[in-house]
Amino acid sequence: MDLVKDAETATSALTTMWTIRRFEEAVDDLFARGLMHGTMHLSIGQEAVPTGACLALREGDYITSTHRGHGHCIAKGAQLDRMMAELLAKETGYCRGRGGSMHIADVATGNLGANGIVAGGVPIAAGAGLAVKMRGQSHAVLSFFGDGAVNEGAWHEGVNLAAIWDLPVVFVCENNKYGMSMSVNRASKVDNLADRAAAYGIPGVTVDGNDPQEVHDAVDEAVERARAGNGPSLIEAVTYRWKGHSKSDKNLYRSREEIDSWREQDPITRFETAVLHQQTLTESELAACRDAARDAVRAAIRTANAAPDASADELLSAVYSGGKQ
Amino acid sequence: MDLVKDAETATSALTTMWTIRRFEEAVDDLFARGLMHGTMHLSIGQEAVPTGACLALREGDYITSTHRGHGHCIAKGAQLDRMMAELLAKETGYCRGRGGSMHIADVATGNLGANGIVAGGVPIAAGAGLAVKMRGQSHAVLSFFGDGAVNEGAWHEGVNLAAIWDLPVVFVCENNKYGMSMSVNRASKVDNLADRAAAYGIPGVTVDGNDPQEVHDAVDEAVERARAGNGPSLIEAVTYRWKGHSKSDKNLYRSREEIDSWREQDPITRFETAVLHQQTLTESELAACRDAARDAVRAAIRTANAAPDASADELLSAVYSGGKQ
Amino acid sequence: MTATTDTREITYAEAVREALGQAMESDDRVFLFGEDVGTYGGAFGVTGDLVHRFGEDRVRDTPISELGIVGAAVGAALAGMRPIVEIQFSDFTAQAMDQIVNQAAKIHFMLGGAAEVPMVLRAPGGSGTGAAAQHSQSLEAWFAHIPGLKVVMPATVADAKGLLLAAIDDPNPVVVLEHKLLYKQSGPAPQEATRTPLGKAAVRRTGTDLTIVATGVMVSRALEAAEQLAAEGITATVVDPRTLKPLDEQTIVDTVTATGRALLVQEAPRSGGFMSEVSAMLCDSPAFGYLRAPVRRLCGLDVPIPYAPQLERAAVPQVPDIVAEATKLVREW
Amino acid sequence: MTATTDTREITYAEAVREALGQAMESDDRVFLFGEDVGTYGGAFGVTGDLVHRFGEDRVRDTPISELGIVGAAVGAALAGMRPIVEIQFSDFTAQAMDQIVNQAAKIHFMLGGAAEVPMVLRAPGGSGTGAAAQHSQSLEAWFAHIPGLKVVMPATVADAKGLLLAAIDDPNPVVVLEHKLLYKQSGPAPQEATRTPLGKAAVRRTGTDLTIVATGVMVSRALEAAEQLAAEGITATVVDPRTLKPLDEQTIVDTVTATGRALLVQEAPRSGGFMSEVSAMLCDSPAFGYLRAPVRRLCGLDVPIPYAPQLERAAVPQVPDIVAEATKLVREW
Ligand SMILES: Cc1ncc(C[n+]2csc(CCOP(=O)(O)OP(=O)(O)O)c2C)c(N)n1
Ligand SMILES: Cc1ncc(C[n+]2csc(CCOP(=O)(O)OP(=O)(O)O)c2C)c(N)n1
Ligand SMILES: [Mg+2]
Ligand SMILES: [Mg+2]
Repeated sequence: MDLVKDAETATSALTTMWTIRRFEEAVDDLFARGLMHGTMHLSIGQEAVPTGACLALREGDYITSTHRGHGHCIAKGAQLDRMMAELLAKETGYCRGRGGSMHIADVATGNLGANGIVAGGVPIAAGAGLAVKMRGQSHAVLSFFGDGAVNEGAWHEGVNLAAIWDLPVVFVCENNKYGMSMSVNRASKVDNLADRAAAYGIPGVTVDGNDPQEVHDAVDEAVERARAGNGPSLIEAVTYRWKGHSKSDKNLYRSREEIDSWREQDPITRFETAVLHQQTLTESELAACRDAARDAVRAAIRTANAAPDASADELLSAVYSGGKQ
Repeated sequence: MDLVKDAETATSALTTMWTIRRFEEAVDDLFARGLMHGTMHLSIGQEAVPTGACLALREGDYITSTHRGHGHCIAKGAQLDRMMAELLAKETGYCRGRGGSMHIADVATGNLGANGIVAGGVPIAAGAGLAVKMRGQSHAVLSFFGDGAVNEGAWHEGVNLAAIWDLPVVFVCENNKYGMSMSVNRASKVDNLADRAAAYGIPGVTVDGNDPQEVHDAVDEAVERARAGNGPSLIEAVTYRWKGHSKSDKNLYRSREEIDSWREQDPITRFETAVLHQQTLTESELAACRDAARDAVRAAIRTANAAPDASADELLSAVYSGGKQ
Repeated sequence: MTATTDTREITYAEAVREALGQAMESDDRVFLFGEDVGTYGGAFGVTGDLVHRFGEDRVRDTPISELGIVGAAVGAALAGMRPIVEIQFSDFTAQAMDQIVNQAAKIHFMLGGAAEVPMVLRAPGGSGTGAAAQHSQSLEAWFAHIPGLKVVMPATVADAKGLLLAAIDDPNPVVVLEHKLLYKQSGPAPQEATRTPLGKAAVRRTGTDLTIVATGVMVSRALEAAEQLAAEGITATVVDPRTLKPLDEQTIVDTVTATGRALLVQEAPRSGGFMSEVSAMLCDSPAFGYLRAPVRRLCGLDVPIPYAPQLERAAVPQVPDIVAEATKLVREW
Repeated sequence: MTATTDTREITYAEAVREALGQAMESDDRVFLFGEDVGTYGGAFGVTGDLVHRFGEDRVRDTPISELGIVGAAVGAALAGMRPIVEIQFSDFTAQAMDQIVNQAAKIHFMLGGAAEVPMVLRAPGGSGTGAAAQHSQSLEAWFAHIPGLKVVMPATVADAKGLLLAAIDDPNPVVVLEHKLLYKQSGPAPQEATRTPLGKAAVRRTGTDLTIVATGVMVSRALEAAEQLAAEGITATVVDPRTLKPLDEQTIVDTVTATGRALLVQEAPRSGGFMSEVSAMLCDSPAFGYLRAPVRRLCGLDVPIPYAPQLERAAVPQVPDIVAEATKLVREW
């Protein structure tokens, strides 16, 4: 799939990236204005990873996501208004206001959920892969996690299970250089996190995480491998988070220059330049993508704001499932 | 250190191996005759690993051990009578009868303890290494664990911590081919478990675990590296357990032939043959080592049997430390 | 549990195995995994020959990675399967607490009801085998404190089967705490796949002087103690909650109301154990007004389980302890 | 805590930091590690500038590996250091339960007294920040159930400092459960390194109509409620256990004996929470005979903590709930 040269794909990729960007800018703004509660983790600057990765997926495929999961959710096809409603603690939110940003899931589109626990989704992805494999299906499971996650026991155990059972899982590490304030170089001694794949006997590759095409190509190959029954892969997508880790972050652990140098590598600008250069889309078509994203986010906020607040009435009866009908 | 050619070292190594063997044969027998309680994990067939490894240690060095820890304990210099007393639930046992086989420790000789939790000792070893390093000492910490342990999250996290902080820890994997019934080939996809070292940016090497010299050389080099402040290493010593995993084992997961072929690789016989071949020791000197081991174990049983049974009187006051004086 | 025509004597371990087999036979989505559950037949022989009946795919050996295993069960359940996980000793749930508590228990609620996690975690607890402190804990209080989990402790052969079948049916994560000492015990159980409903206590015996509430291996000890007490003219009602979460409070309240005295017996250490919850519940229930004596707990000592047999026995309630405590409670109040 | 001349107002977070600094100053063996405790200054800003004062060696950032971190603390303690571990949210102790419970808590006993594990694990618990179910739990009951652990929950600024200092001195593993909502609260604390002894409850206020026992953030809510109750002519004794394990049972028994009524308030879900232990203890104590009313618990709902602010508030006791419950207890009994 050529993201840059195919007009339809380029439009889709660009719109997705802009939607993620605009959505999170809106969230940032709502927080700053005290209109949003809790905490938030923004993936601004990292939009190419979920965008490129999810273009390799199709219906029936699963993803597991993280605390920094808005992008994954959007790229996998979630409804913006239900996402926004969740963040605004509305009854119409994906989790009826019970989960918030860190727990948005959209089981209908195969998004098994963001996760507040670092690496928490990794063994879950292995389990979803096991389900797929036991049913003889050819779906793939894509598990997103950060560079900080790879030092958790859960990550190690989950990847190993997927490896020994040849499960159809693609492990996508969004290496944005820091786990909160811990630089990836201090947290591990390997040059590339993808090198860890060797410890599980699976392929590992490091790609430019600010290039949706590179991400896509690597994920696509891994997804095909997974569908063919050849087991999991590890893909490290190197990228950068522009914003602080969360609202409490004073950015003491990194320099202004470092942040600026990565802002110059804006994945969206780079992609737009490439698309223009290839003459796949015109300036005004780019602007249309941008506008579509902006409008969609605005509409989502409007719809969400109009929805009823989450209700505390049924809390106690919401803990256990009565079973699906 | 030449274990085979130096008479004193050869005598020491051989006596240690025989002591482990005889000690465990005695334990096996006591269990079979219903004179010993609980459960037990015998390392018969694996004696070369602790023997070769601990010869690289000196006073002030630490070890962490496992459920299959009698050999480590003996090789690190524990008193046989206090070990036996512990197994026989005596007040004079290392743990005053409170720990049993899986918890024998001998803090005085630097043995921080067997561990009933697979991989439980691995992060503990990292922590001991951290203590050594923070105090600017040149001690080493040797952490024993099995092939089954390397798939635990605790192992991953512990090794990574040691790696990033260049802690003076030597990780010794006793790969006896099975974690209980799970063959090492089914539990992971790497050819050698030592390959996992690469995931932490530390050296890894696989050696013949039935050759105390090979084990020693690898551990010695790693210990020197550790003392010099150059960080941890991973050593995989390939060996085999002759007996079942524990008393409940029916050996359904491996063949008689496999067991027999490994019995032919008896590390003690091999070492004796080598020592004879090199004319380091005579037949009668070998016999003396054997006898010394047998006598020491018999004496330990006698001493232990004569000791008072562990007392239940002070259970409640034994839970918390009142502080060292 | 009503007696059925096809009831016969089997062991507790066989009952568990039979339930597993029947569940796997009747539902393709049910599968079993854990350390050494395949060829080895399980550390306590519970899974036995199931691997030969259902294959290595559905009776799946795992590496030693409890957190990963439970996490994989969560994922498989989310993706529509009905996984059953065996953790060799309940002590090793400590390794997996994140997936049990932060994931399995919370997902249904946290996702606003959009997903469910129908999985079963089986693990043997308890002391008495000389396995010492890291292999002998009774950790039911941990799980019973977590909203979103259901917790059962089968104390009889029939319940080992019936509660497990009900747990497998349940659309929520259920922790099934078996007991090592019970595995070899024999008792009647129906051949057919009869469910013991979750959330219903069993009154194992009826008396007038006191109510003994006991869980796990303490149920049979309480019954034995009740026999001996009867010989001394003290008759006891013995209640086995069976399900700890959700707890059948009504049965406990009713029986204690009737007898006016309650002795709560558990193997776990007293402080913060499950029986503290039962006591607190009673003391703020309608039974409070009928209490003729303080609600007494007879529990394991607040110590790690020691290795030496005489110490291990001293650490948890034995039949004579129950008899003595019950006698005191009745005679003194 | 007797007022000293050098007492001034600082925040709870500052009090913790001051204790850490003083302990590190006076004992080389004391060091601090955890995720983002260095340059970042801690997820809640507690460690602040300590890394600049003591260097990266003694205020050590770690990778995200809670189990490894706690295990390393156990090892360092065994090898003679006095490590202090910070776990960012107490929910993540789930990752480390094996090292906390199977190792740290048991080693001293299991090894027959031959070793000790003098370490401190600090972690903030509680809800109220909109962080939802995986970042808001109150898990004190888990730890208080485990023989070998000590557990403290500082509720005031002075205790945040004093209990931590005592915990660092202690030769046993101590779990210090701080509260996120308290970090920014100000209050008096002595400048000098005054210890609050472990195992001693504080009577925060005295009254005659009922005793309110509360932990963590509920202590200040209980005090606020007691103010309001006083205006309505109901006077309450408010007891803050401070140390949950070992529990100062005597103070609770004495104050409840004096008032005849007990209201136990915790943030954690009711079922199997720490207050169940307090209730059970009271109901089998000499206070039982003096009870004029059932021992009542006012607890968090048995639900995971929800995200939405109005739901989150509804899930745990608020001041008006305490007032209402206390009033009911006094008026109806
Ligand atoms: C088990 C666990 N430990 C710690 C945290 C706190 N925490 C949340 S995000 C984060 C950093 C994660 O880093 P990384 O995996 O690189 O993801 P990123 O935030 O960079 O996207 C930390 C430490 C957590 N949520 N879960
Ligand atoms: C955390 C944990 N999981 C499971 C067990 C049960 N168990 C004890 S030993 C063992 C096998 C260990 O295999 P390995 O590490 O290869 O050591 P070996 O027994 O071969 O010496 C298992 C599964 C345990 N003790 N701890
Ligand atoms: Mg990161
Ligand atoms: Mg092995």
